[in-house]
Amino acid sequence: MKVRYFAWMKRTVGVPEEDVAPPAEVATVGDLVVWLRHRSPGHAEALAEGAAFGAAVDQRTATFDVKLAGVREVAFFPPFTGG
Amino acid sequence: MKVRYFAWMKRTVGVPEEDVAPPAEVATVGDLVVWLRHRSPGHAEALAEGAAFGAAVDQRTATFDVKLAGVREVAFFPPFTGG
Amino acid sequence: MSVRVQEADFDVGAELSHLTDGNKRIGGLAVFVGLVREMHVREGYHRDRVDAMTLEHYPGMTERALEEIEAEARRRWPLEATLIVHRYGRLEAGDRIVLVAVGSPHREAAFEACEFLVDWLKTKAPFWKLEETPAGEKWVGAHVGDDAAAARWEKKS
Amino acid sequence: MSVRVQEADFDVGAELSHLTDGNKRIGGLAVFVGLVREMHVREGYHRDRVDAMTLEHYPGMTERALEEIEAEARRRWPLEATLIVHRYGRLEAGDRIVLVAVGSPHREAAFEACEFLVDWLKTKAPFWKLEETPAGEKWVGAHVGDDAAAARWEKKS
Repeated sequence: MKVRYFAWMKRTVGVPEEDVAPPAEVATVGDLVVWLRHRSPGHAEALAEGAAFGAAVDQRTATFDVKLAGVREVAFFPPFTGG
Repeated sequence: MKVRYFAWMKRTVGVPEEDVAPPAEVATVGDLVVWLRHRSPGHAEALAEGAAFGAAVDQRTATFDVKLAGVREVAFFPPFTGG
Repeated sequence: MSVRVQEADFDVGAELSHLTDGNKRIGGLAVFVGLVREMHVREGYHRDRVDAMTLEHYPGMTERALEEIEAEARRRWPLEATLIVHRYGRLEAGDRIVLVAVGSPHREAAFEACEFLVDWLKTKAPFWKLEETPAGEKWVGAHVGDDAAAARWEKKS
Repeated sequence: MSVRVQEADFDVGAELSHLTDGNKRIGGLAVFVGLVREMHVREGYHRDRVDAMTLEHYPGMTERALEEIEAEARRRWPLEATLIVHRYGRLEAGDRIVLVAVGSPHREAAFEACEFLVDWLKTKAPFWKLEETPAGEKWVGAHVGDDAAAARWEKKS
């Protein structure tokens, strides 16, 4: 599964994207957030509890209860500021 | 004093503008309307009582109670339909 | 801060570039372009197609009315740039009639002022439309919806 | 009915001409052009000038999000033509960021749909602004007013 980070989260994590293979018990986006925090201090900071960030699953905005089964790409990002 | 007509009123009156010299008792725009009706059947039709038309005095929209003293130009026209 | 009444067409891109050029305080530019719409009007049993129209105006008064409308918009909203270009004469379906553009630091003000200008110029600027239909010429009556649209901007006294 | 995400600038006049060309059912075209505004941000005791920014986006998701927003506008209003062009990359004060254009038979629908598109793309399309100030780079936080503006279009379920 590919995980992507955008804006300041990309800088904090230290990479724009990475391929990960979480264990089967990581079933939802929320589970993935908790699991990713252990990869590095940068991950822990970017994905900290209470931080204002959202997610997309296969390039569609998703809530943290969305299931990961069959998903190819998950992205994490701060609130949008375009336009 | 110059009197001007626009849109269908111009066609009905038969002229786009005319110079008139109403007597002193024609004191307001409303008085002028009544006085102009006697000039021709076209005037009478265009300026008929109850017809939906407005007026401008010296190129500013005016109500029929506006005084004519010192005025150079009065215009009559149907409701605006631009834009 | 400019008003023009002209027979010739206008170049929207050039007008907008000129309007905002060098003004770095503009964050949003709201624009309206009015076009001649091909219409079908019911006339007794017939439905006639309107292919063209002639827009008559009151030279002198028109410019003054547009300037007053523009000044009113500038009193109501914090605007950096405003432009009204209105054509007159014969226009065919698809032709541009009017351009209204408003630049402001914030998009809400730009949108509101642009709508205000369009609504007010329809009811307060001396233009009259004469439509050409296969059955002949026909003066357009005032549109009740336009009065309602303009009225929503009237201030309570 | 078109969405584009690009690094290059766009030509507003050419885009609008292309959008309405030949469609005689359009009576009103409402347009929004978003520009990079020169801003002053307070940073402790200093006021910094923002001269430029870099707009990051999420290729693939961005196009999809804009297409969904556009489709939603077309469900809500009777529109003849819609266009969204959004830039990314480095932009300086005065540069164009986004173009939103909506053509409809009637101006009310064009204005409403245009405002809707601008409000929604600010909160639902994956763009992030990184501002350059004399003190360094700074990610822009979400603007609370944008959420409120977008929320007014949410349908009651």
